[in-house]
Amino acid sequence: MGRTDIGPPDYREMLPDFIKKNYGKWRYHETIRPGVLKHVSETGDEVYTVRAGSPRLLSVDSIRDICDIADRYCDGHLRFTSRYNIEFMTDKKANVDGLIEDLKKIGLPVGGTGNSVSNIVHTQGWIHCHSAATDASGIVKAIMDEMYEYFTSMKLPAYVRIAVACCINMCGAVHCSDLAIVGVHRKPPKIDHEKVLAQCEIPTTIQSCPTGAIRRHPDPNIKSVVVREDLCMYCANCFTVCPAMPLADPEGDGVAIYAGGKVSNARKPPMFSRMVVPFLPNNPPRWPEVVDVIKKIVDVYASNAKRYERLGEWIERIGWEKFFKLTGIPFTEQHIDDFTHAVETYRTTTQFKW
Amino acid sequence: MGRTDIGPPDYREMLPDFIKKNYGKWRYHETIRPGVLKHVSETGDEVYTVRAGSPRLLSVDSIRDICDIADRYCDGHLRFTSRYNIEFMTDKKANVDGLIEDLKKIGLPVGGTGNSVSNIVHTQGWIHCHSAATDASGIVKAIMDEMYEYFTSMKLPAYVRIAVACCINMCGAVHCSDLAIVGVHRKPPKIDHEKVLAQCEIPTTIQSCPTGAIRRHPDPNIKSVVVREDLCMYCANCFTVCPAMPLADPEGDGVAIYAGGKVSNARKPPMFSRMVVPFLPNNPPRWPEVVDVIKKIVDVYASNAKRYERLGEWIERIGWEKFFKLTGIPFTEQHIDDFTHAVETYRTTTQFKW
Amino acid sequence: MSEETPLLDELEKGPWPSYVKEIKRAAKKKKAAKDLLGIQELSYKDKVTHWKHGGIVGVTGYGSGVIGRYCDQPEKFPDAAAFHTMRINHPAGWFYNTKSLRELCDIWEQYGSGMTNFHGSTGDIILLGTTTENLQPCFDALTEKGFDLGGSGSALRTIAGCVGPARCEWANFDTLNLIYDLTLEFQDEIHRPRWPYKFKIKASGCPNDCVAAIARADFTIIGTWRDNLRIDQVAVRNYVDHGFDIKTLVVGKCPTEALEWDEGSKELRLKADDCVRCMHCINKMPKAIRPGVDSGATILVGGKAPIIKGAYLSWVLVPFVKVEPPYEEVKDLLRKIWDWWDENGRTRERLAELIERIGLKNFLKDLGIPPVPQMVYKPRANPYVYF
Amino acid sequence: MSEETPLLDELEKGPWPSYVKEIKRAAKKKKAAKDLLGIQELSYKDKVTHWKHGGIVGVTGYGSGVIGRYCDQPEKFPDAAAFHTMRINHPAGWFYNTKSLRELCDIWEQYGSGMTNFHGSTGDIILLGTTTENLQPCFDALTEKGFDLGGSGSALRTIAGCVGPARCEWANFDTLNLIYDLTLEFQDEIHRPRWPYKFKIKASGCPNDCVAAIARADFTIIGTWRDNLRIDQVAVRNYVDHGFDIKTLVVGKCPTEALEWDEGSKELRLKADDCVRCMHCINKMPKAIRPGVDSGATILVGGKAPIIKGAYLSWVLVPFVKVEPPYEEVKDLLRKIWDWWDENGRTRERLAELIERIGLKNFLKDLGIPPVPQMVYKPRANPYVYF
Amino acid sequence: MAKATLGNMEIEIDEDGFIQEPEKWNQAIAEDLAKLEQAYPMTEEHWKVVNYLRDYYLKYEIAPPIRMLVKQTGFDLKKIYQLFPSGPAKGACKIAGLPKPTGCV
Amino acid sequence: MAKATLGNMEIEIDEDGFIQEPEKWNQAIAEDLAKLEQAYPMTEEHWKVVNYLRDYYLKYEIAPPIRMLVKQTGFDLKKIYQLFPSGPAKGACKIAGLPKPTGCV
Ligand code: SRM
Ligand code: SRM
Ligand code: SRM
Ligand code: SRM
Ligand code: SF4
Ligand code: SF4
Ligand code: SF4
Ligand code: SF4
Ligand code: SF4
Ligand code: SF4
Ligand code: SF4
Ligand code: SF4
Repeated sequence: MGRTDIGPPDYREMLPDFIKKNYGKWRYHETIRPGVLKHVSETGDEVYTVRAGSPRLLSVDSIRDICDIADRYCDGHLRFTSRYNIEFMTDKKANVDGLIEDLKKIGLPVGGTGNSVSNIVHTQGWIHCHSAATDASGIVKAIMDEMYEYFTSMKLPAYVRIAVACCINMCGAVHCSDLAIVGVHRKPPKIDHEKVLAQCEIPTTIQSCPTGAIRRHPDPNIKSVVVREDLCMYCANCFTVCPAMPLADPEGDGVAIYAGGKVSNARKPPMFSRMVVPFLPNNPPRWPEVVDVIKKIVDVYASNAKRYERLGEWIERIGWEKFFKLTGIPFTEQHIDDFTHAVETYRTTTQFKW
Repeated sequence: MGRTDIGPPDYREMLPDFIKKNYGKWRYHETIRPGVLKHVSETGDEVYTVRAGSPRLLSVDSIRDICDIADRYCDGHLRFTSRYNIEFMTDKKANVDGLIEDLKKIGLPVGGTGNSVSNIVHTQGWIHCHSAATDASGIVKAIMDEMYEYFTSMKLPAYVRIAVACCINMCGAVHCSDLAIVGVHRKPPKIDHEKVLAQCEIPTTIQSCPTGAIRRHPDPNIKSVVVREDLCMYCANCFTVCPAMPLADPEGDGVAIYAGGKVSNARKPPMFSRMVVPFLPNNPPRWPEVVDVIKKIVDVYASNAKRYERLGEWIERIGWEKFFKLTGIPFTEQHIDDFTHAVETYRTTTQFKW
Repeated sequence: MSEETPLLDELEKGPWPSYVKEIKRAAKKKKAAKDLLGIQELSYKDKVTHWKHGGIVGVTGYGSGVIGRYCDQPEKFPDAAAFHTMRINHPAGWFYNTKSLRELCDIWEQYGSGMTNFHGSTGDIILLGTTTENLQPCFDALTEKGFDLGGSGSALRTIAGCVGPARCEWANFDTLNLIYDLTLEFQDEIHRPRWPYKFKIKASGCPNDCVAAIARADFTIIGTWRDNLRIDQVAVRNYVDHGFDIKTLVVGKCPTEALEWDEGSKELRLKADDCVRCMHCINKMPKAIRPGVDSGATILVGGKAPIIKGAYLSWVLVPFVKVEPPYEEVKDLLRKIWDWWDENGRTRERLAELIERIGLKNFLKDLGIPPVPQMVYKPRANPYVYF
Repeated sequence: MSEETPLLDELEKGPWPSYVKEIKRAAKKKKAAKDLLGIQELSYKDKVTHWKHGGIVGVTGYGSGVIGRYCDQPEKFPDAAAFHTMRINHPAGWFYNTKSLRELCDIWEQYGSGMTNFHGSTGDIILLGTTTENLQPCFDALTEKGFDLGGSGSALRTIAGCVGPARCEWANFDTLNLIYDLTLEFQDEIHRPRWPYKFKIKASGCPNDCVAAIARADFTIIGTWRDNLRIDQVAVRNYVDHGFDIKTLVVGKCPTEALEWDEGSKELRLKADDCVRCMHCINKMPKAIRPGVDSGATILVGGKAPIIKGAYLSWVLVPFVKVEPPYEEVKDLLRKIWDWWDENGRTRERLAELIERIGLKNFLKDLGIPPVPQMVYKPRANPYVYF
Repeated sequence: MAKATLGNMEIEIDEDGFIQEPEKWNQAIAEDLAKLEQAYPMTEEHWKVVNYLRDYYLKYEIAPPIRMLVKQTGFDLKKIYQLFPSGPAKGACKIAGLPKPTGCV
Repeated sequence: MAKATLGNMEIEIDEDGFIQEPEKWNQAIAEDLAKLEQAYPMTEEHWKVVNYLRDYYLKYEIAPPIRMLVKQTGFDLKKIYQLFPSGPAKGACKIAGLPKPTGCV
């Protein structure tokens, strides 16, 4: 048995010298071209960062390739960003072009800075999760292929942050993204009564349901539960605690799209993303319907929003009725909230657009 | 037995001829001095309206006095406003001064137009209601004596609408007023177990409680209810359906003050009023503590808000933290919401003022 | 009882008209008013109400219109021991001729305390304080003179509307005619309680909402228009030439940045698509800007005070409806809503609370109204969706 | 099994780097990766996941750090029949030297599938897919090289922070040092689940919140300052002279109208009282405007995803706190919160949900934190008040 | 509390004449109350309403909603007001010996 | 579903070795499970934990919160990990024959 509780490596061992030296002394930065940042220190030092896109799912061999590049240009250091991008830092401006060249060779695009579509925060999907109502990596790839130009440029009005979560547990924190794709079920759990007792805590299972749809089995001899299907909104929270209640279903499952969230406190406070499309079918490998909607929204936003106006800020300014009009996305009964704080979304004013 | 279901008198019989003639044809209006409106018709006709304050509680003799004035100047017609003011209309400009003069004689002030404090919408209080936690008419009188100058002038940044409700049933619709005074209890109901069965429906009583504080009496022989006092927030809703559960208490009762509501759709959508003072004692006949707070808020608002900015719009712009600072009113735990949608009031941003 | 009212006397002072003076004036003629004064003084002393809970009295054939009230000190105040109020349905717009008003006064001097509320906060004339015996004869006398009772209890309440076309240039429909028509149509619903709880209707001719309908009515009718507001550029220039700071006070305050002031051409430009008809620019420049001409109303539902689930403001149900006699569209919608509410509502559950409980979506479905984004500020944020 | 993956092959096309290529690359060396490819292709065909629920495996002495996973087609995919992931606590700021990274790769090539996530969305290095038997030896090899497991289950989760002072001029405290220090201090809480549910901590050096802490952490630390932001007027003028539309793009976008551009003196004026430190002006003019120097952080609590009661954003608990080693104030607060939550919380009840259930007021009272208006956007509207 | 003689019994009533000793209610009391509410003599139809109210109350401890009363008796509201001119609450409930309807008035 | 021989019985287990036939659980099975979880030989202290878990589960149908376990057994978490190196969930609950803890991992 090895050591325990040693914690992660000390970050100080991971910093290149030119970072250590200027740690906490940065004066300002510039984005000298898409994907390339220049940070200037009080000491006069300059550091150039080249940001490269990553599929997040990396084989160890690809990591070794990346290490090779870092060894070549970056004194053997690199970092990842909070959105899975890889940052190569150097204090030599001359290195920048070579870096970009070499990244290109191993297939990694440079960009994701400023008013771009950066990498998509996402989750496991069919690659690893039992809970997934859709895949994550596939949707990400399909979208980013289309958003490539927005990743490698900075021509959008503001940041556009996309996230994908493969179920409504929302590991991707899609609930505050400019654009969010989330896997959803549309069928109630199928209960395997044989297995409930061995695999599930019945009280926990009952308590897990946000709408109170789960009851004990009416037959006291059957130690199991039943679901009132009219109350079930397929959240799969019961499945999380009770493996004997799976929901996955090829026809029932698919994705919903949410829009207009943000996290930063810049200008407007953080906002939740809100439903724009209640359901699109799973259509692997490229989810064309999903990609279309995302493209559509980004394009309409790009040509209508004011400079420095995030998607959600733009929608708030023009009103959701206008958003639906401009994008041509139909408004349906599912858009209308009916959960706990629903009433706070009702329009309590005569102010609206036609 | 007389006729039934005849409905109210036909309004057409109540309109003076110069109104009938220009009905629906008005072109524009001006406020020629505080309390005096001039409406101009497409026909070229002009109508002058003199608005007078009223205590709402009127004796028939006073109504007769008012009728005398209307007979004298207004072809025997008059109207009341949605805030209990009395409007005397005439198509003769020359009548205006006499009207004002005569109103003065019977003690009615002229004003309440435009950016003023108009009459206070209020309720019965100790004059007639079993539910009252405070009096209404007395508070109104005490406040309006202080606001007199704001009633007879138009020097405020915008409308300031005050309302008083003698209990949280809020018959005065105080929940959307610029300033609202509302009677509150602070002690749980005292149950008269003898009377519950004869006077109350037990299931209705239990269901009436917003916090589920009411249960059946644990002793099945006692057909009554008990209250979990830690869950009771003294709303008196149980008392409304069950007379055997009174809450009124000289020490417990008093008033709370709310601010920043509005009803019109002008500029900002309608807004609820929000708590500024959780409790002030009943201090009849003049409720000096209440009057002080109201005066204080109106004065601070008057000297800080921008033109055409309602109290709530001003507070929203400067932030509640600044409102409390400027007015010197202490912020307490009661200000923090803990009812159903409480979480929507939590400040989910780092944006705030010190 | 003591005739002294030292506490109340304090309220005879000060510039605002004194309600105490009013009671004293009535007390000269009516014993009930005198006892009222005594009861009020006692409350000021004790700091509690001296009225007992409830009271269920009325006139023959009606289930509503009278609020029963008894004093808890009948021995001390025998003339106000029973002190019921009668709610009289006001004429639309609260217009009166003095003849009618005087008739009302005479009747109330005969049968009641001589004290009134002009008006109650729903809009009724409140005749304050009479005995059980006097109710029926008073009612008979009132109907003789053309007055009828308003609503109370779990009934349709007296309907109120703003002054509208009678004296306001902004009325987008005839508020007075509409509420009069509805009042006559729904006499039975006003006088004979039948629903889970009270139901209120209010109508304002424009979004200024001068009867606070959005805050106080289960069914709120607010005038609006579908075309563009009308700008008279000459009149605009006249305002500006007289020193009106149009940029700060109008353009800068438009909630949707729908206005632009062109300093060069001295023109006020409207981005018509962006106007949400908030009225602000119209309010501040009534001679220059007017509502459009394709007028009608937005119908909103759900407004109410805090009991039980909290206060609600009405929200948009029908973005636009023409409001013209015989108002069938409005009446049909009302009847559909009442049926649905009566069928699904629990006792003392107002419309808004029922809709919240059952879901706006289901309400719309049951009523056959298609969902539109105008009904909400924003779509749902949570993923808890029924399919 | 068939080796063909026609569906996945489609995802090798297009400009964005392909995760399919990555799996194929790993599959060349590792059978488990090859089976992963097969399972994924099958899911693309069947449109459902082929992973079974749960799995509870781990290493000796820990209750967390490994996510157990089994395929529902073990016969077809024997090499990925057990396919657990190990969550490795990343170094603060996600900085690496290539030596460490290569060591990690070597270990994972030996014991696992050769596939990774750099990183998981909480911030861990995710080593994707190994067998139950390999867990312990892999763990031992990892600790040998200085890596340890992160959190999972009802434990403290791996703590993450933004790049902060390492490469950002706006860091108001040392995010890297703070999270490293907290991580070491709370190793036991990370590795041995003990609470009602998971607990997350994230730290961003300024309100731009580059780790999305406010949305994803029960305990959110966001840098801020108490004095005024610093304006270099010369640098401001430089922006303007280069055609930067300061009025529209900065002054006009300040949420509180705290900035004024004086066209005459070419100065940018700050109404310091009104600045809510939103960062916008700083963001857009980094050479001219900087945060203040009296720096520290705002602590917010409650952020989380939708399960069960809905998603929450963190809200202000402590408007300002100095954040300096040994960070006792932060640690004390954390411990107090954990005790309170552990004492009062139900199973699977996150902090926000518990506070909502019991009331923010009571939470503050129990923690001894005085209420301040900064905690709320606005005071209550309802009159349902406990005294 | 006032007393009245109803059905040959001394019985407590409130100001509005609602009986305060529900356990004493019987048909004779009901008939006497009906006299005061212009609902006398009580026909089969009167009794149908009163019995329905009473049974419902004994079962559920609350008065039925008007909707139910109408549905279950088959009488529309107009008819009920004909039978009980002071209405279902003040008239019929009082005669049926129920607690005085409260709440929203 | 796999089978294992535990306490001299054929018993169904899942991949993680949790028994799938809870009604069959007995002390012998527990001891055999303890061997797999490095908790063997089982001392009185082991049994204290296992019995507490089992009793709690039989009473409430759920596993107790860690807080309760610590309070009721008097062992701190460190001690529990000493007794059950694979932890309370994977180790002690498995030995006590409870359903596999789920949810948040
Ligand atoms: C590297 C990274 C931090 C890290 O520790 O990894 C980072 C780095 C910087 N961020 Fe960030 N942000 C990073 C994630 C974020 C996130 C989190 C996220 O995207 O999930 C946010 C919140 C996004 C949101 O609101 O939804 C974020 C909101 C900002 C903002 C505010 C943008 C806005 O107007 O709302 C700024 C300021 C700006 O750029 O104007 C900012 C600015 C910056 C600056 C300029 C800070 C500085 O002076 O160095 C850095 C370069 C920005 C750029 O990309 O052009 N950073 N930044 C993250 C890069 C992610 C990526 O690979 O794309
Ligand atoms: C691996 C990861 C997704 C990823 O691909 O990056 C992940 C994967 C899982 N998450 Fe998560 N969560 C991951 C970050 C998150 C985040 C983001 C974060 O931490 O910043 C969230 C949103 C923030 C939050 O915690 O609220 C998140 C919210 C959830 C939830 C919903 C919790 C809630 O209170 O709403 C669940 C459901 C649960 O706990 O039962 C969940 C449950 C799960 C489970 C364990 C599935 C389950 O139902 O038991 C997933 C295991 C997948 C697998 O087999 O690999 N995961 N999960 C992330 C952890 C990697 C890492 O350690 O770095
Ligand atoms: C007479 C009356 C209608 C009635 O049927 O009785 C009325 C009449 C007018 N209102 Fe009103 N309003 C009347 C109650 C209201 C109310 C309701 C209330 O106060 O409870 C409101 C909503 C108040 C709120 O938002 O809380 C109301 C919000 C307005 C507004 C919008 C004000 C704003 O900026 O928010 C205007 C427009 C304006 O004055 O700029 C307006 C404008 C007007 C105009 C100018 C309309 C016109 O063109 O004739 C009338 C004279 C206004 C004045 O007093 O200067 N009226 N007005 C009511 C007089 C009440 C009183 O005695 O004081
Ligand atoms: C007389 C009046 C107050 C006044 O002095 O003006 C009044 C008086 C009473 N109201 Fe009211 N309400 C009066 C207008 C209102 C309004 C305003 C309105 O209608 O525009 C409201 C707020 C709007 C609404 O309905 O939501 C109002 C909301 C209530 C409520 C709370 C209802 C709710 O759903 O939240 C109650 C409590 C109840 O119904 O049990 C209530 C109950 C009462 C009762 C019957 C007391 C009770 O608990 O049974 C009061 C009888 C007082 C008395 O003895 O005279 N009254 N009540 C108003 C009716 C006069 C009229 O007909 O013109
Ligand atoms: S979002 Fe759902 S499906 Fe995706 S990794 Fe998280 S828990 Fe699994
Ligand atoms: S899926 Fe969600 S709503 Fe449906 S039964 Fe399970 S927990 Fe309840
Ligand atoms: S607000 Fe309360 S006390 Fe006042 S009249 Fe209405 S119900 Fe009675
Ligand atoms: S006063 Fe309100 S909270 Fe208290 S018991 Fe009565 S109904 Fe419940
Ligand atoms: S609501 Fe509009 S139409 Fe009616 S009186 Fe007020 S301003 Fe005029
Ligand atoms: S009515 Fe309101 S929204 Fe429309 S242009 Fe005028 S100010 Fe703007
Ligand atoms: S959160 Fe602030 S301090 Fe941290 S990296 Fe982002 S901009 Fe810099
Ligand atoms: S930081 Fe934000 S609030 Fe402060 S002055 Fe700059 S833009 Fe305005």
